[in-house]
Amino acid sequence: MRERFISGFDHFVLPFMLGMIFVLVWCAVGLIKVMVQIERKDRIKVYKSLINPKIMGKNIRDWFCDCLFHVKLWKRNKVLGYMHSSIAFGWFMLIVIGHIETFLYIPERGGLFYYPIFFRYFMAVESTTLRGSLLFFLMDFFLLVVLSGIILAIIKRFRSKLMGMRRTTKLTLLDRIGLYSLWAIFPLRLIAEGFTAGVGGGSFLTVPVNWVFASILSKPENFTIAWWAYSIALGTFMFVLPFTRYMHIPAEILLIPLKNAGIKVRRPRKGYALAELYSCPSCGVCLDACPMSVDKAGLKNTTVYYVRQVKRRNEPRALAIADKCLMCGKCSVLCPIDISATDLRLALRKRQPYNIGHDFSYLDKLPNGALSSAVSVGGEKVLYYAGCMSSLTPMVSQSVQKVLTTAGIEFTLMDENGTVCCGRPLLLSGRTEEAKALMEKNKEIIRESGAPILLVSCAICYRIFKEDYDLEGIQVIHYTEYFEQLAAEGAIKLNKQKLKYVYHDPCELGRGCGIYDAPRKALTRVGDLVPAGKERKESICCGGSLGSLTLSHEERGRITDHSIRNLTANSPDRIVTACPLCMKTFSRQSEVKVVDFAQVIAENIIE
Amino acid sequence: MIDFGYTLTPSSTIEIDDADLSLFDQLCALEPDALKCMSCGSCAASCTAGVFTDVNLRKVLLSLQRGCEKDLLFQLKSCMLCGKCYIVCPRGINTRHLILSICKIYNI
Amino acid sequence: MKRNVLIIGGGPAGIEAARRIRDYGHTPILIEKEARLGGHLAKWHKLFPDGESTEEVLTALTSDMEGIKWFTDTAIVSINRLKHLYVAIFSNGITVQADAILFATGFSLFPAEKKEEYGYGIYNNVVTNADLEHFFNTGNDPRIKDPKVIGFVHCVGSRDEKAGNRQCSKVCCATAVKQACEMKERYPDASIYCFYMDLRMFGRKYEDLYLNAQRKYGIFFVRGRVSEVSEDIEGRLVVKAEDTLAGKPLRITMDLLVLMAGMSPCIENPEIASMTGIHMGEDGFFMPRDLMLRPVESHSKGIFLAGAVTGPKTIPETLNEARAAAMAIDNYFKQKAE
Amino acid sequence: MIFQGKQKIWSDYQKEIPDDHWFYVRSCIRQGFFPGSEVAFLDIVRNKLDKDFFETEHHTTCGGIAYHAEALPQETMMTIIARQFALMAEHGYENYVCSCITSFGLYTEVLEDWRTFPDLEDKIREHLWNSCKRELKKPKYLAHASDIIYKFRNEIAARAKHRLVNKFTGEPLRVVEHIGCHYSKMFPSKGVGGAEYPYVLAGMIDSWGGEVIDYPERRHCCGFGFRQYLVKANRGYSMSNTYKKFESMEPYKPDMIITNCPGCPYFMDRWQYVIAEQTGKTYGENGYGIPVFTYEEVAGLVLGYDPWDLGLQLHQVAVEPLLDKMGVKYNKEDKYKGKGDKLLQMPEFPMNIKCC
Repeated sequence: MRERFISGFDHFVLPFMLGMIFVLVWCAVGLIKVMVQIERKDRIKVYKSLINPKIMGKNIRDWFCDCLFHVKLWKRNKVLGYMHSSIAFGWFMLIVIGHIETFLYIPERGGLFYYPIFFRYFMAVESTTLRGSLLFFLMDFFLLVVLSGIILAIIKRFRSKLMGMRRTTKLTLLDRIGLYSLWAIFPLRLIAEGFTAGVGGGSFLTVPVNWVFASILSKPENFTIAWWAYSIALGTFMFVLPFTRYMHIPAEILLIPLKNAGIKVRRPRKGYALAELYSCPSCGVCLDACPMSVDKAGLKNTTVYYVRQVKRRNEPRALAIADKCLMCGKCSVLCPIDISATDLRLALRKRQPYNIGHDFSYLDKLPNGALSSAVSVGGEKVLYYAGCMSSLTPMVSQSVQKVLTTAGIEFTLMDENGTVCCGRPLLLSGRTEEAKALMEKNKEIIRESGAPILLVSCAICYRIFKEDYDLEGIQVIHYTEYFEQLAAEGAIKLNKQKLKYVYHDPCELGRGCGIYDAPRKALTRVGDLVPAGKERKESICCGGSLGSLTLSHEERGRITDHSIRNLTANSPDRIVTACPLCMKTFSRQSEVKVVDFAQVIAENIIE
Repeated sequence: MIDFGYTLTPSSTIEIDDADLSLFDQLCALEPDALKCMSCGSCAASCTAGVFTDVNLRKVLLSLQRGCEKDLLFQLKSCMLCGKCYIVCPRGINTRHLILSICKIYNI
Repeated sequence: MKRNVLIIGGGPAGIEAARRIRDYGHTPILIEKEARLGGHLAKWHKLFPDGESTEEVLTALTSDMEGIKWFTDTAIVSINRLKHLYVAIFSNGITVQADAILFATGFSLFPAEKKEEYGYGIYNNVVTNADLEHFFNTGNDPRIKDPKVIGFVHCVGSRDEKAGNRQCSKVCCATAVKQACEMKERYPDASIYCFYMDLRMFGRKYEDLYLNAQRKYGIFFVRGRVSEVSEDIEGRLVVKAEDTLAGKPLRITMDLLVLMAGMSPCIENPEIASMTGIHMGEDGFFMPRDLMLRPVESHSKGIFLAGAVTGPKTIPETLNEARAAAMAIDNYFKQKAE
Repeated sequence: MIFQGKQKIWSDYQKEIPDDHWFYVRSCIRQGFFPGSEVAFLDIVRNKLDKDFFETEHHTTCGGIAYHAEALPQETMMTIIARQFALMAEHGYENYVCSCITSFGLYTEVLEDWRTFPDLEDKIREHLWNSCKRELKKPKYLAHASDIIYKFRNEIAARAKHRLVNKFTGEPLRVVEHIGCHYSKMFPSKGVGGAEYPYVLAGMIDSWGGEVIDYPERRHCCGFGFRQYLVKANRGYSMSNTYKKFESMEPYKPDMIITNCPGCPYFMDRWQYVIAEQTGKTYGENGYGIPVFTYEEVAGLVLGYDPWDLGLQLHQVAVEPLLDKMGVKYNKEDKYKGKGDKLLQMPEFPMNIKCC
């Protein structure tokens, strides 16, 4: 193995080199920007995480699993997973092996970026060795892998359904340039290496190509146009990269350690948010995930477009999308890179100015015991917070009380004569301070009661009690878990009937708090549980979510219909939900009877 | 000026001629549902904060429509944004966004 | 045996009944006191809730008048009963023997000038619903000059014991909302206010009309009856009402005020009642034999009633009553023959 | 404005007013407020028009103020009125005319009540007999004194020394007519011209050469409102109503206001002063107010009575600018001279409203 040219240089490398330098500079600036914008205490957290072997190990694992192997996509759809990982991992291996070759054969050229990339052009084979053949074989093998991925990608562009995606994103012009240059890179590499395979060597893929060229041209290795084309394709790709979705390739490398360090979105487009925004590959998984996509117009309100509008600094449009979102969190759960879609939107909502503030001082003026006799509960009693919705769905709180009474549990209703809202609706509207005022009031009532257990029957309330109330020493429990626990302990006995139930996972309870099993276990005690079309973390929002600020009644209605269709896929007799808002929303439109979880338990309890 | 022990009492009349509805127009552009209210009163009747205060969304919206925003806007300060009014509204008015939009556009 | 049926009133009820009676094989004789058939409908422009053209409705109604004898510009001079027959003398000198008579004499539009406080006939820019329909038809009314603020007063002479009409005229709310939308289409920059006591949008699609008026046309609704109207120095109308939902008086200066004159009993009803023995309710409308079960028969044998003569009705209701009356007359003849 | 429309309404509300032989009752408060008015009325009808107007010192208040202030029960008020009617009948009259609008409204109301509830009339008849041993006899015709002047407006015009015409410009004077609420608002058919467009004062203005102003708040109450004025704490409310009227008539630049009620001219006159002192606002020309007259005063001026004999010096708002416009001669020095040329005390001049 020797160098073909003493200079070790050819002009065709320039497009690649310029592109490469451009990208590196861009990424370096981006990295600095993100790190500067991250809050100080977060930044320290990041630095500490980098020396924490446990987190570092996770980082490495994630880099491989997420960036190269796309494990999540594999789980979703094998073809989709293969397509992504073949390109990512194959390309990665081409670069790695290219470097190995360079270091093995021309270590002095190791500092040149372009050398490993165009290795075959600059080298001439003098003798065949096993090691060389193996490397050549590997190079051709991974090129084949990548090419197979590219072919799948081309197919996906036209027939996305084959890969389990009903919809794909609409590409911008630059995205298209990026896409086509990406598609072009590897076939061009094959052709370029084919031209030089006679001199520079090759394996099972490039050598046969070389035979074809050799049969046409006398000295195909001197045909540099193919190398120019290859380099230009690379250069083009790199030049457009920062402005396309392919920016996710470098961005995700940064995102993984930040995420693993426990950093959260604080501002709509700065710091960690910036890393997330650029990590979005515009893959469009969120399109199918989003309940709003039941309307064609709703597609424009999905996370991928939100990210795009924020990146474009189209504030009005971004805000419109942010306000529309139901905050159901399904896109985040399915997102291959876990973009915190709801947090990003919430960060924008939080920045909206309001001229009329809130004033909850009237709550402080209430006389003691005005809301309920919960002032001094104490002992082993349960404090039950029914929530503001309870007056619209009285069946829920009545059923809960019936179950508690039957189980012989002493309890007190916290909001008997009026509810102080849990604060979640305000929080979801971005009005954090106002939410805190309500939370403080509730905390005061809860703490004063002295009860060790706070029982909550509303999924929305439950989430905020769990996540944002700092109620140390008090067990906050959702009635689904509590009743299942009572049933498992034998504190309540349940009748089993021949009724088919389907359980709807409320967004706040399922994706929000991870409670999927307790209600299901309890329901199997009273009847047959049939699965919904999509359930658990893929459950579809009922459409009534407080998260959305601007969805119209009609738009919500269509989402509700869609969600009901999903729930009734296996013709259940009852739709069971564990959130009063879902129940209210469904029962407006459902032909199948909609009941609350507590109601089902109360109906089947043996007194 | 002489103190007679009494003065002119301000008129309670809603003077539509003097009403500046430009803010209301802005509100309708932001939340068109503002025009849909038929004053049934369900929102006020089910209001969580209404248990404790006089807050009455129907009246607030009406006062805005009549250009008397100064009268009742303060009531919205006690709103907890719980959304029960949306659930009960027979016209499906997006009350929460309506309230947020009012808070954005109007000033007290 | 062919029988003569005298139909008095050439409005929608009379026309439709005449056609049906002809279809049953009898001889309808239709008389109309005005120069053209169609009654109030002929003076209207469009109908709620869908804005159907009255011209089209009338054309369809009068498309097939074969076998119907009809006289316009003709009134009844006298009606006398001769055993099983009625002898009627018309103002044009014709005498007719009829086996049955159908009164489809409809209603009289409430004279808006009777509500003096609204200043119809006194202030320049006060018109009635009928004037507005005339304006829609002809595009010509000197009182309507690019109005910037327009008011609609519901219940003018309806639900008003002092105006002599306790009943609701049923159609004015929907008409007002329809007209308000039409005015908004003509004058998109105008602010339009409807003053109502109760908004009675009772029929199918009427609520949609109301919703559209609010959401699409931005028409404002004020719950409260206009108390008085006066003119300011520029000749604009100062309108006062109570906004009962706000619990406050309200004042607004307007360029045009439309009074929704209601349906009064036909002014000739007392005369007809004394001529024929038809019972008249205390409200002035004719009483059918039974409001529920026999709504198109009068207490006098052989005399039938259809349409607004027995109370305010919409066009479809009137047409249905006309059909029912035709059937009742046919049955009456059949029973007589037995 | 379509004048024919109004004329049609006026023709719908005509009232039968007999020519002669009236039993006249005075008002309680007018004699204090505008002492010249009733005297002038009697002088005009008796001496200028040669009519028989009888009055007796035995008549009392109608009880209206106490009744409207809820201090007097209805039956008591009715018995008082029954006694007035009995007095009329005892003196051989059947036409009853009163000077006060409150009384007129009350008489109308009582007669209507008795018509609707004959039992009530019988009961009052009994009360009257038990208390005074008098026999109730209802009047055949009931009129307000302004109806009488309205009836003879053209006779007065024929003898006019001065007309309601600006002698400097030759233009008709712009006159606001204000009708007492109780004249026809309760029973439109009992007033000349009805309730919405009453003609009783407008007819006088027309006949005497003035121009009637129809301003938006024409129908509005002067603000007297018994309880509103009688309780000091409510007086601001009373004044606010007057204020509303003046604000509404201001653009028309009225030269004068004519009224036919005891309270209205008093309050519209005096509140102008209070409003001026509180807000600095005046409504007449050159910092003066708009003079407010009773119809008797105007009739007197038209017939050439001396303004000070009519009691115009008791007005708060200076009448002199109007007298000048009408061409009424007056002696400035005599303004505050009482009986026998005794100089009465001169009032203090207010700060914000110009006076003479």
